[in-house]
Amino acid sequence: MTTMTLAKALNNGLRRAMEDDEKVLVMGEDVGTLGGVFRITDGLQKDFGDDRVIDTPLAESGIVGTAVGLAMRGYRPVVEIQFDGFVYPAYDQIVCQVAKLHYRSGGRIKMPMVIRIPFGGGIGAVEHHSESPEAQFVHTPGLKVVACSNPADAYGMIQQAIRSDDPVIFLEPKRLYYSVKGEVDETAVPAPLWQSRVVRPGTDATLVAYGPTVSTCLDAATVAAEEGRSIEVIDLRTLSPLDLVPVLESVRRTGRLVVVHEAHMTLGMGAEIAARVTEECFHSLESPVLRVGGYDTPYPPARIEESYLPDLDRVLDAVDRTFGF
Amino acid sequence: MTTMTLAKALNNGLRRAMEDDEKVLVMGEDVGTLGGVFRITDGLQKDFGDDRVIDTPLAESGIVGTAVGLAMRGYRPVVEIQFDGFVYPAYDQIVCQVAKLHYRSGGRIKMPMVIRIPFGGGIGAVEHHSESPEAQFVHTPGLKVVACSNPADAYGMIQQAIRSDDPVIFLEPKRLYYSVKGEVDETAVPAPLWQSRVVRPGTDATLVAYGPTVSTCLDAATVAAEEGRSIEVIDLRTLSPLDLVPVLESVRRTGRLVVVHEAHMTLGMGAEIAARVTEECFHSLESPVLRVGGYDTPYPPARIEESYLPDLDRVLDAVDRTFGF
Amino acid sequence: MIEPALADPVFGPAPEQTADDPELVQLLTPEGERVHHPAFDLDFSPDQLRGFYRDMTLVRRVDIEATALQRHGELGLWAQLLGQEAAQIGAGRALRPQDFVFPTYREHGVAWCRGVDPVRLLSLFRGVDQGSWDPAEHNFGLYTIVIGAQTLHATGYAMGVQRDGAVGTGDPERDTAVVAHFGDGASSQGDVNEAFVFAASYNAPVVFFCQNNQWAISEPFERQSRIPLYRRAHGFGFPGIRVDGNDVLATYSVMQTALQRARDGQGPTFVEAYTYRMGAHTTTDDPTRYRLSDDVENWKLKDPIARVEVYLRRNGMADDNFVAEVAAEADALGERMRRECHALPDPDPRDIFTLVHSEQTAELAAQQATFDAHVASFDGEEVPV
Amino acid sequence: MIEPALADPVFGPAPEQTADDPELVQLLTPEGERVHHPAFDLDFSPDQLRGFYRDMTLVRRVDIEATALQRHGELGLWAQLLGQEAAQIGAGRALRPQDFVFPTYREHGVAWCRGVDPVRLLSLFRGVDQGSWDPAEHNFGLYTIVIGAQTLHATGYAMGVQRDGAVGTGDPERDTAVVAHFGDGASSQGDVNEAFVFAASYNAPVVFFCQNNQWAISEPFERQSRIPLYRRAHGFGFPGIRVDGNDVLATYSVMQTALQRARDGQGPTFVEAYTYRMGAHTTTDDPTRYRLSDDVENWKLKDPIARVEVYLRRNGMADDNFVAEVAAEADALGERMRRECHALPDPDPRDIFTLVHSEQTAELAAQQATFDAHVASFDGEEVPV
Ligand SMILES: Cc1ncc(C[n+]2csc(CCOP(=O)(O)OP(=O)(O)O)c2C)c(N)n1
Ligand SMILES: Cc1ncc(C[n+]2csc(CCOP(=O)(O)OP(=O)(O)O)c2C)c(N)n1
Ligand SMILES: [Mg+2]
Ligand SMILES: [Mg+2]
Repeated sequence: MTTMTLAKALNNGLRRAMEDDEKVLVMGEDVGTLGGVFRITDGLQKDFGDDRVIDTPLAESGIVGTAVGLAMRGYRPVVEIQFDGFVYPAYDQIVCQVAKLHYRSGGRIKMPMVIRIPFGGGIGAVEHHSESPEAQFVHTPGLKVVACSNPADAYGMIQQAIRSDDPVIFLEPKRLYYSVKGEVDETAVPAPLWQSRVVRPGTDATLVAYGPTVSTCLDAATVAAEEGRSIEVIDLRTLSPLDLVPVLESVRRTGRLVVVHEAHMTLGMGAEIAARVTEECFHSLESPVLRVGGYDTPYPPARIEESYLPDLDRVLDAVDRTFGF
Repeated sequence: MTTMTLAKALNNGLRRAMEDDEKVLVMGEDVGTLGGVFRITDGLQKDFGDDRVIDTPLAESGIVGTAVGLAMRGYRPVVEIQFDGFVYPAYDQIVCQVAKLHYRSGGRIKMPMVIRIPFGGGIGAVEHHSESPEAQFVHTPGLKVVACSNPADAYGMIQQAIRSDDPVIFLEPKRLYYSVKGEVDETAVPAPLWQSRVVRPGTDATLVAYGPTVSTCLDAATVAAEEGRSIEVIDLRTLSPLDLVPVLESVRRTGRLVVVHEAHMTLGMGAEIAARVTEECFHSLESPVLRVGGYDTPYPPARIEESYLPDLDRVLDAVDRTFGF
Repeated sequence: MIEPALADPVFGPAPEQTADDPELVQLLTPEGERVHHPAFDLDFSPDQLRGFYRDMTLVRRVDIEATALQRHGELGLWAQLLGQEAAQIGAGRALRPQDFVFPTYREHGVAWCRGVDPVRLLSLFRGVDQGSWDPAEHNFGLYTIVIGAQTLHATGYAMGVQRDGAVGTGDPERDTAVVAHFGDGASSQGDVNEAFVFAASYNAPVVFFCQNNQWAISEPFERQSRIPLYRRAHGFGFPGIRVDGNDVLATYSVMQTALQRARDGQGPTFVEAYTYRMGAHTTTDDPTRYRLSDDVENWKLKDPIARVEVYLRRNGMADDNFVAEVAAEADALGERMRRECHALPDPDPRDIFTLVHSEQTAELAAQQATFDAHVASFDGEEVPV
Repeated sequence: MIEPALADPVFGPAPEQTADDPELVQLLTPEGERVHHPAFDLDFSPDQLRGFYRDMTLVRRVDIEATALQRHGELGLWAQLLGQEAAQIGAGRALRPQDFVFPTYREHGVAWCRGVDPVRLLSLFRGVDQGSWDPAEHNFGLYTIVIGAQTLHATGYAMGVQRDGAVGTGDPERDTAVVAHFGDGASSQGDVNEAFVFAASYNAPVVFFCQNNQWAISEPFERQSRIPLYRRAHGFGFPGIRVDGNDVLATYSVMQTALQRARDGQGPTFVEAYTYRMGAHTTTDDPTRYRLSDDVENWKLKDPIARVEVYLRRNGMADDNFVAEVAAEADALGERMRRECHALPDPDPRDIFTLVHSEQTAELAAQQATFDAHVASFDGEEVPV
């Protein structure tokens, strides 16, 4: 058991995956000598060589498109997109090729590719560096989408994603890379990748989050507990396939649900969760499912990003409102 | 009042817009001599010249990206994307540039661009020719998204979209281009662009649709009427901004709502509508909002697309289910 | 609009002036005359030449038959190869078994060379599937409809070949080349140019084979480039060359050299096969709206098959018998295509729920269950509502 | 990995061998010696030369000051121009008022030439806004962070200029050129290459000005191209040329010619300004991780400002007084930047709800109302929960 940052956990997880399977490649802009702008691939090129840790030309479609070809040749490429806002030039390759090749080929072509995306805001960055593009990938059949929220999960999930024979969009809450430390047991068997998890049990209302908003929700639960409300918090972990089993179970008990994410409200994950939970738990709900998300505006300049991002107060506010129905 | 196809209504609308404002340009692949693969721009190059009706190189990002520059120079480009599945190479320009330039510039840069996309399935086409990408644009702040469902609307809406100072994704139900005829009064004042519309009043349940599924829902309402159920049908017309005023009003009366679209179910428009309507009409709902959509699979080969697409039976089935709660 | 001034008195070196370039490699003239080329000559055996004739004749028949099947409503669409037989057979026959090919949607001749049954192509264009051959079995990728996307796949695959140590070993069974097919229109796509960047940067063993058939649907080649396309490669730092794409000998010879260059570890090459799309873009297209029949008539004189037949006959390598034999083979093939096309079973709609991922997810299992229940509800005249 | 074989015995014409090209246009050597060039020579007046010196000195101060402000926590980030002053001032001063410029995020020197107050740049990098100058007022677009996107905007804008009849009229107040700025890394993006395609296809009046500063963050230029970058243009059918980007005279002269070519209706030109990024990529970058200090030291000898100072002094066009005056002006500018940066007001968070569209939608009005209510709930110590 070692205490490490989320960044270090990902770095160790990648290293482990590369040791376990020589077909695993890492590729992207600045992932080699520099170790990535967030240093997630630090030291990997030194140890595995530049045939396996590949600095690419500056072209995201090229990166993902060549990764498709490498996967067809039997490799398992792990692609780094430098920032969330720069995944869009690769969007066509992801949506029309990566996502569809298994289906198109009647299952003959496997696409074991991981696309790592540092996502979310709160780091005081300039435009295009704080986006939350997950909904668009969740809407795309053929992709799997996961988000880690803590070092232990990060370490296990990155390895599991790399072992998956299907393409996985792997979302990393960049705000937490170095701000969060946690214990990682590198010998433990990780929980199954495609499962959500109750991270704090409770009885009065349910909060659902993933990635960077999990800790916000845990904080909210702590504050709520002080005034006597017991809040259950669920970390989704997998957004596609979406595992709602623990959520439905929870809502049947609590009758109240708030979904929290940084992505824009309209057609963010909260919309899908609200629709499904309402359909499945119609008679258990004491209140409509409420959503706390980024507003339906472009991500704002850094000096006001805290007004834009869901925070403790907005989450507690929403919890309050679920008791008002 | 003239009877014409949807295709002709669009063609006439474009022509009219070009006559009214010499800054309006049409651009895209094959829009010139050929008049577009669907002939929506038929005859325009002949009459307005190749400075205003521009055959472009085969590059969607290039088309939208140069249209941004043309808009900055004071033009009003109307871009044709040949098929829904080919909008993705332009995705970065649409999401990061077209959508954000107004906000980024503090409102100094206007982006009066229309991006026309023939969308949806049912024409027996090969892969990438039957997609419904609307949710991804609705999730993107800064874009407006509309869908026409009949010739009269098409004629008015395309002109209104072109007059809008904001970028509009203009979705055209390609399946209906030549299969539907309707009366178009070219002298009438069209309804406001940003409003949904009740296209068939009813009292027992509400169906919400847009584009190609409006006629499916109208058919369903007719069949349901035969067995004594009065179904209200609403044509959304505008998906972003989403006008739910008539929907909420309707659901408060009927207590039952089914949303129908061809786009994939997960995070399709139905999710957002379900979430909002449930929040707004929690106590009026007799049943959870139900969704009928494309399955969460890639669009299938033509020989089985009818199994994939929402049809009369699946809509009626969902209506039935809303009465079962 | 002002005309481009390509040659500039100040900015040198100026690119050449015209989009038409007489400097294309040719070994057999439209009149069937064998000409020689300093760099790309080869000795072709009579069997090889007869083979080219046979291949081209048969794939032309595949094309004609498929076009007819589409007209009869048996196919949803067909993308015709008419006129491009030499480019495709030349490129296809220059391959070694271990080479891997990434096609567009029009490479029926290359598919033929890779042993993909034409009926599999019909099944795709009929709407039964999206490509039912096994790419790994034929070393022939699936047809790609999004223009240019496959050029990056080819480049990545070639990067994999490098990592497998399958270039430059000198072992002819091992050294592997990859071919990226694309069209003149595709050359404008960002993806294609990024493929050039990656291929050059990693010196990947890939040959970019562009069939410049002069048209991208209704747009003439000049809309995409004002200089000959093969020169695009020079700007990325690798060789480019234009070959007479209606000359199967020249195409074969140039491709053989380019492929060997890749296998030897000398990196990418751009080969522009200068040809003409004699048919419509696809069966839904009407080329009379945008091009002159004169143009088509002129290109008829450059027919890729006729010139080989003339050459074979003139040199005593083929006679009426041989030609009749091949025609009979074509008839049989056509007949089989018709028969097997009609017999193609519709796919099971439930495949859509099982083939999305390598394992079915719970959500898709649930959607499939709903679907099954819905279908079952129609059984035994039990019609809902 | 096998080394690229660029020259090929069979495939001609082969592109040249190296990524380093001595054939770059230069008018002033690093030692401050005035050299002559057959095509790009110009007579510079003493005022013009002193102006270059002043511009470069002041924008270097802008850069230093902004870097310091970032270090003191006043800016979130700063992208340094250090070492690229000549390229930017040369390109910026060659513009006519009606020309329009599309910058990247590093064009502080060009912004200076367009009359954009440096404080506006600070405000962007502080996180107050995303660009608060009016592009139409300065004919200078907003900074663009997504690599390469602006090259297409520039090309489209140039197509608009053509449609306005503002090329080739011979009227110097009317004929308009457009500049697309980008970096060596950006040259690999699909968008940039599509911009080349469109510009060539329509012969648009755009100059592609690439500052090849040898690095794209940690990646050396060789990862992007194995031949000199200006040759990329030749593959698209328009002229490309490499200029010493640390030589303000040469850059000015080449750009003036290229811009005039555009204004005259002769179409696009690619100008590669060969320079070096002396600083980090941005203030968050640590270049010691990936490059040798030797390299940086070598480029110090080619400093763009020092050579102009030497030349001015040696030819009696400047003395200590002049240099001191400019230094004092720089001090004053620096002082003003610090003062005004501290005073920059934070934006009103409610702007996010009003600036999305040209008119606020009902949905955003509703979100704003919720926001206002939420903010109001904190007023008067009224803390929720
Ligand atoms: C990204 C994309 N945009 C548009 C299309 C529609 N489309 C299909 S074929 C074609 C023309 C292709 O021309 P070319 O590359 O010359 O190939 P050819 O058809 O002549 O073989 C177009 C525009 C597409 N398939 N993909
Ligand atoms: C599409 C996109 N991908 C990645 C990035 C991250 N990024 C910012 S600057 C940069 C390097 C740019 O290099 P170059 O074009 O040479 O310009 P320079 O910074 O040297 O001026 C990268 C990779 C980005 N901004 N946009
Ligand atoms: Mg073509
Ligand atoms: Mg650079």
